[in-house]
Amino acid sequence: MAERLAPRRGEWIDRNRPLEFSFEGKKHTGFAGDTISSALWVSGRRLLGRSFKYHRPRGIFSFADHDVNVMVQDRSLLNIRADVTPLEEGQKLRAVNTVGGLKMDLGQLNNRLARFLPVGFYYKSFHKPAKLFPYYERLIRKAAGLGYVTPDEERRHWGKAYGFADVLVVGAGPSGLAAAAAAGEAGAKVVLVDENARPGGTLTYAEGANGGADGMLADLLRRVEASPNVEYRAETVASAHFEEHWVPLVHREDGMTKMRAGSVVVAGGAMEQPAVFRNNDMPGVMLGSAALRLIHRYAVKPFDKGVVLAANSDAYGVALDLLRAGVEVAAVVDLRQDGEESDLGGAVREAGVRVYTGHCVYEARAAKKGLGVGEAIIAPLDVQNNPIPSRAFEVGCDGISMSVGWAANAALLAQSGCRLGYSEDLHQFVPVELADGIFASGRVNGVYRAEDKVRDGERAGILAARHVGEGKAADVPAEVPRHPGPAPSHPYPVYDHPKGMAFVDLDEDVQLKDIKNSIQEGFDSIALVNRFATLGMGPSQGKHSNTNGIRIVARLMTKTVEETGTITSRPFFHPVPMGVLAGRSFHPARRTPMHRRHEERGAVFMRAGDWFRPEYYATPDRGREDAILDEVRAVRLGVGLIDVGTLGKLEVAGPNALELIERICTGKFAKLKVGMTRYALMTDEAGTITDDGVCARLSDEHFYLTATTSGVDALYREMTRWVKVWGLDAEVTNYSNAFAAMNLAGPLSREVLSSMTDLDLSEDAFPYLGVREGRVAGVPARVMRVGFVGELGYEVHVPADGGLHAWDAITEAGKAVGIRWFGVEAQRRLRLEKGHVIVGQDTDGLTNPWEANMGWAVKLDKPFFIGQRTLKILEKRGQEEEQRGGEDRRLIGQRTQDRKLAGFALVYGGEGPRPKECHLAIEDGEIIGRVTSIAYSEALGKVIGLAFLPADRAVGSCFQIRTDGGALVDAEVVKVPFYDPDNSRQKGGQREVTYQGGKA
Amino acid sequence: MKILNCPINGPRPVQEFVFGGELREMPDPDVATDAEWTDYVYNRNGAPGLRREWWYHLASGTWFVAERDTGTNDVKKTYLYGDEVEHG
Amino acid sequence: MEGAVVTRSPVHDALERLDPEWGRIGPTPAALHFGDPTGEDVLKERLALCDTSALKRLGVKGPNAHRWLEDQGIGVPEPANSWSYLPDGRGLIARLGRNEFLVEDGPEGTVTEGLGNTLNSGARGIYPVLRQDAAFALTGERAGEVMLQVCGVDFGSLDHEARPVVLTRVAVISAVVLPRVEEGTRTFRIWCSSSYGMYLWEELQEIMDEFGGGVVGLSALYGGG
Amino acid sequence: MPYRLIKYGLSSKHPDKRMFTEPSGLKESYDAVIIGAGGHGLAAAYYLARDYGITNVAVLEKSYIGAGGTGRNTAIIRSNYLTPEGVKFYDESIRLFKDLSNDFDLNLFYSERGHFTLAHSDSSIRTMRWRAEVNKHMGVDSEYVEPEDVKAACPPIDLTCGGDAPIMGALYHPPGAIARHDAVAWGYGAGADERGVEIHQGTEVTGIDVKNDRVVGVRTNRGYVKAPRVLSAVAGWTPSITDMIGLRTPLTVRPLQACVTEPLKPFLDKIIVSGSLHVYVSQSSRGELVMGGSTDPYELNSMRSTLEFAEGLSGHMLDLFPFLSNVKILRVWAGLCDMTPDFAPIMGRTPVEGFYIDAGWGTWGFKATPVSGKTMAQTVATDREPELIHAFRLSRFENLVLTGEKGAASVGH
Repeated sequence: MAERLAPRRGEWIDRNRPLEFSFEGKKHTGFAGDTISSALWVSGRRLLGRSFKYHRPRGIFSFADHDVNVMVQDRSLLNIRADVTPLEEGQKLRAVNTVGGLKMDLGQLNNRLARFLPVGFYYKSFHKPAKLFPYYERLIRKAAGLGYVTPDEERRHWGKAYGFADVLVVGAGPSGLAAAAAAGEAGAKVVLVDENARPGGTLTYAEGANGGADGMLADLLRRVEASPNVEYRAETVASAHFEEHWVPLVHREDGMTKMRAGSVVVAGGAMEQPAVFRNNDMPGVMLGSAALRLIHRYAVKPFDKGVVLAANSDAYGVALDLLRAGVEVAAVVDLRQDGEESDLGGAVREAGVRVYTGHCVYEARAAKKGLGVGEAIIAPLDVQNNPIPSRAFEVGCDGISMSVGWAANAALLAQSGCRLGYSEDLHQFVPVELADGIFASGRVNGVYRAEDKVRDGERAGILAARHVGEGKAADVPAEVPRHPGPAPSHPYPVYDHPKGMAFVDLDEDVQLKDIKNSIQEGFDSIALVNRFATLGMGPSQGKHSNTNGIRIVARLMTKTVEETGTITSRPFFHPVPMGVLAGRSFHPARRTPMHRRHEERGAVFMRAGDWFRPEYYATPDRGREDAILDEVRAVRLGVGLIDVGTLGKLEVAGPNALELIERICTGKFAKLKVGMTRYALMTDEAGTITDDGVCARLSDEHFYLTATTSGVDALYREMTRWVKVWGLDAEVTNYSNAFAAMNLAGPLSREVLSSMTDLDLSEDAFPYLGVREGRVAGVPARVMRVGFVGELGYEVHVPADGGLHAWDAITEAGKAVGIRWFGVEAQRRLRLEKGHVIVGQDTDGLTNPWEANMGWAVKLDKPFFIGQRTLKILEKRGQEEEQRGGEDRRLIGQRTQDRKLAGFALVYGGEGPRPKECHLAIEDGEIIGRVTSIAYSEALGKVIGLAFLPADRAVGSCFQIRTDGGALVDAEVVKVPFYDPDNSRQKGGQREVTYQGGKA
Repeated sequence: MKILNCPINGPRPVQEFVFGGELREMPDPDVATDAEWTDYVYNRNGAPGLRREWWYHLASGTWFVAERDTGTNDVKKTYLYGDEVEHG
Repeated sequence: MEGAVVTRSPVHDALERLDPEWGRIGPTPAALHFGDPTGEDVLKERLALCDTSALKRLGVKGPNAHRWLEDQGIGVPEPANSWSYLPDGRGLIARLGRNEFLVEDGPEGTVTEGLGNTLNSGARGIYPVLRQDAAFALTGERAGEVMLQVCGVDFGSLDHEARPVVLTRVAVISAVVLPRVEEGTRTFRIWCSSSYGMYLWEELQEIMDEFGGGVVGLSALYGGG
Repeated sequence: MPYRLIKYGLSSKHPDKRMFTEPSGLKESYDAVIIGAGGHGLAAAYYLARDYGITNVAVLEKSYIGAGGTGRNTAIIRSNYLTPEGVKFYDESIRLFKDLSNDFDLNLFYSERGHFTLAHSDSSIRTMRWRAEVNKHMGVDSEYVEPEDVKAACPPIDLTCGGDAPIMGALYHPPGAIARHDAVAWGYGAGADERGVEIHQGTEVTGIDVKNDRVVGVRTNRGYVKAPRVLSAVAGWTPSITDMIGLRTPLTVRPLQACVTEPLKPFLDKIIVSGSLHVYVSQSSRGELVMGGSTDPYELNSMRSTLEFAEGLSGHMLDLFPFLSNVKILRVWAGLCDMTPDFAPIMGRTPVEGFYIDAGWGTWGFKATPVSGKTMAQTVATDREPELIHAFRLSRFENLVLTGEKGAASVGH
């Protein structure tokens, strides 16, 4: 049973703060400062997780979030990476992805069956016979996944801030600290981040390797603290590099800072890489750096008796640190024929440790009882680096540490567009061409000795500061040569075994033989192996597997590593929670000045873009349909008031104002008199209807143009762009927000309005389609007589801040005559009775004006308007087709070239299925059209609507509409407007209404 | 995040802008053949390369021209329509 | 039945819920104080949000707007997107882009009224712009942090001597931001479309609560009241 | 346990032979050259060889098999389109998809999950019903459903979407499926390879030779090959190819980004799409959530990814599934979409004799892989377009007869 080592200088744990937690139901204690894994390891737990595919037993491996052997769940918190997640009081932890618990995991059956589940096996099976696949699939889906989600969990909100720095330094190891200090001293505003709880990097654990290093660390920290320009952020991950030095900095608790840096120093160091041999994934087999972190940061003994697999000096540092920690080092097994020549090598030998040079660990074997290492099988290597199993021997141990090489932590470099090359001296990728404003230092740059790293950091820091124009004075230290002497990395620490289980990627249980087989099947490039064998696809994104994977592919393809290439490094470096990325996720909402009144009156709102609009006003005793009919009736028989403030409203003024409108709208406006309005229709260059509204002429050079709620922003943008292109002297202003607007409609509207305005509302003074400027309820107003709903009506536009006042005043004045507020739905029905088209509902993405029966609004004989040229072509083709006698005019859905919007009424008496908008018109089993609007009209006592139908359908002809459930109902084409055909009512005539009442 | 340099408002994140498509000369509708006109209406230059594009700064309502390489997303320069003065 | 006209701030309802001490600027009710004025002064130094929508505003644009303003005796800020104080030292004039101007009076200012009377739409190259903004002030040491939560502009890097005006996005909607120091207090003046006023007010208030700020009245900002 | 797996267990050596033969040199001439070894190109090669016996074919790929859209899409398959032409076409694709695993003897994991397209506004409700009606008319299983039905089929979903844009209804399409996208390309590739088609990876087309409006050959970084027939099946890279012969098209190119989360235990059975929230999501058989959004807001021919995408997508995902706050996004990537004005593809012959185009695949190319392969093979073999793709001819733009898949401008993948 392992226990804590004696207190040591610089340890990260607080022995005065013990924490209770449980793992797989068993209680344990650790200290504040522990990670979950260190606390479990010190408690003697060795089996900490199960692998994804074979459910093999797993323990601490990289202990740096470069593998996901130890992924746990704490209630609703899932996929916690235990190696690097702080221990907390009361955590209730379970390993993810086990069937019936970690120890007895039934999933380990897959391990026994491993030989039956080779690379890509799921592509090769389960599909025959086809009818069985769904059954297999259910099993496979059940087996998938790691942690589980808890759907009743509430959304967690993180803040999210923008951040700005001259220089961002990623990594607070020796070179990062030096870079930050140097840049700061040069006068640059520096942000320094490191994903670890404390700064120092290798200086906080590799004691043997850099003897007396903590003196160096102390100095560097002093310098950084001394510089007011440097802000250091611990436990913060630089998660990616996006365009223009845009780097999300992610903190588990504080959320994300979207950092924009002038320049970036990447000092992320290197990630230690494993050796590949049989059972190299067994609990107790770990990277040398993992063992060191356990010892120095957490005072945890990694194992009692260990074998050190070596291919560089670091290994000997590990051996010495192990000895100091009281670990018996059974052997150092050095892959290199001539072993370690440095003093470290000597020191290890002096300590009486048996060193085997030119040997490898050929296999790890489990202890008799238990799932951890029991012995290492050691085999000599021939000169080609191949093991000689016949001469293998075994050494008893409960741990194997691997120090065979490193991979540059170059994700950010790659994402920023730096070119990386494989150094055959160092056997690692190093930057060969840096992107603009990006600098690399330390091990990522191939610089390994502590003092060299500091010098390299100084250099990068000063260059980074200069890039943003700081510290011109400071002289740049000379280039620091890449690591001299024997390479820190072995070129090919990969040892095959006939029985397999030599793992390259632990996340995905990818074995050496899987890569061989992929290539045998023709997936003979790193990209295809990556996809077929899922190499590097797992949660740690190849941090511990890509390097060996590429080497293996290169070897098998007899190419160099350089030729073989790399696996694209994609965001994110460590995965980021969706809640952190989402941050506050703003949801903008637009309200009219009358919004509060609508709420008070029980309006049921509907969204139109960001706008809230009352669909109708709910009344306690009436349902939706009745409430809407009441509103419609009020407008037809009395007076109603609707908030139309969301309408688009554009001010067009200047000498060329008229010219601009003529070119944007399809109609003619030159003869439009001051004080009058005219319908305005807009098309795009393809002749498709894009928007419509009313154009009011306030003076010769001053127009007020309304547009649809959803269309106005685009229309405004286009108009301002054309003003530039055409060089017109006109100003367009978007007043959609500045003006509140309401439509007072109904036979009694004049009576209501007259009581509160200085305008003369008499028919001659203010005729139909007139526009006047005056005061309404004391508020300066633009009033237009429009006929959209087909009654006498006044659209009143007032400055937004006076909107509520005017609304209240009109409502008050209307009380006497029973004024009623009406919503969008009632308005839709009122205009439908008039056969008016709603752009976007009765038109689609391809509708031209003729199809929408709006040919009358299109003037092809005027000089120009957007879309005119295309419409001329269409007109010409139409005539040609006419002459061809219109054969080949079969209507296909809505892709017809000669469809037209037609009014129709249902002919059924009494009850029956009611067609809905977008139900189809059917004839001889073919689609001949589509309903675009439909509603019950109380005025007419009928269900009426608009539909796209073949152009030749005459009034009185019948067709059928297929309703929900497939029943066909009969409809008859009728003339529009359905109601008040000669529009006398909106023109102020007092024609009697025939109001049918009753219901369909 | 991509930065665009608005000639009036200076460098801003690309979300402050609306993309207005390639800057294209409208053929004279009275002279152009039907084929030339429909080519103008529908056909585009989709291949990567340096292009003059319309961009619109939402908050200020500023239209301007950006010379952007659609292969690399590098913006060579930006200027107001009709004035080719460089703005970075 | 023409009662006295009452115009309202876009966030009038939100202010009302906090039961302020009301005053008036012209026809517009303005919240002068929320509770104890000294408390507001403390908030204002730390972090506070103030509705300034009630202040009188006038907009004018066009190629000749610049000259016209000078003819009216208004010192016009020269560079595009900059601002300066009105002669009374309380109000301000902001140049939006090159040819558009936003004039805003202090609580008791009369400049906009004077201009409004002489501004007629007929004049060549001068176009009045109806301003109907939601206008807020965000003040205090932590105001900068709040802005970093909602806006991608690096205000820290701007030269405040040059009196910059920034047309940008705040909480993903378009807005005009004027960063300045008022009597030693860090302040961001923000103008956005009135229809978004309530939305932006609520977003800013929510974030301010996290940062320990609060709402203050117009008097806290301008004194008096 | 399936026989195939037992075979693995019992054989000492890995029993599978190469799916793709060893790379060789280019021949001097081919009966047909297909540019692009993505799903579409390889499918066309497969059907050319299988159905028309045309095997002297080279597929030229500048990168590796399936490197483009094939390996980058989110593998959603559906046929609930808006136009009858679209519905017929994609429905045929689904029919073919279902047999592929057997044709190839390769498990594509074709998995019918059921596909919901959510409506958050009355206008999108109209579009959903419109699609449903056209689909049903064409015999495609597709129905407009109410929010309760969405909840019943997908209990974890938040119908209120955080209160902001409530779900008001949806289009339900039971046949909506997902599949292993890489395997589709591999299957077609292996099948074509088996029949003698040559697949040349790392072979970039640098020019196309045309003599009196007729294709005669193709220049590549590995030399010149004669070919009387050339099919361009390179989706997002099409404009560069068409420029080589001066062919004008309406195509513009935008990146479409996608991402996956860490593997989770299965909780999401259905494919959920929301046009207005710019989200589509399904859970793979590995347990990852595979998610995408809408194309980037401006044209770009590079596959960089952006933080804005991940931020926006996450926000919208949490509107639908608030409990996913702690779920981590593992990987973000991008593909290139060649967009058309009417959201329908461009397929068939061109003014240049012998040059055939298969493009305009925007965000909807993967689901069309089999049917585009089949119809383009027929077009190349017979120099005539099958009726199924008449609506997709390039000439429709000049003729002002668009196909209107965009409808009232609604998005979906």
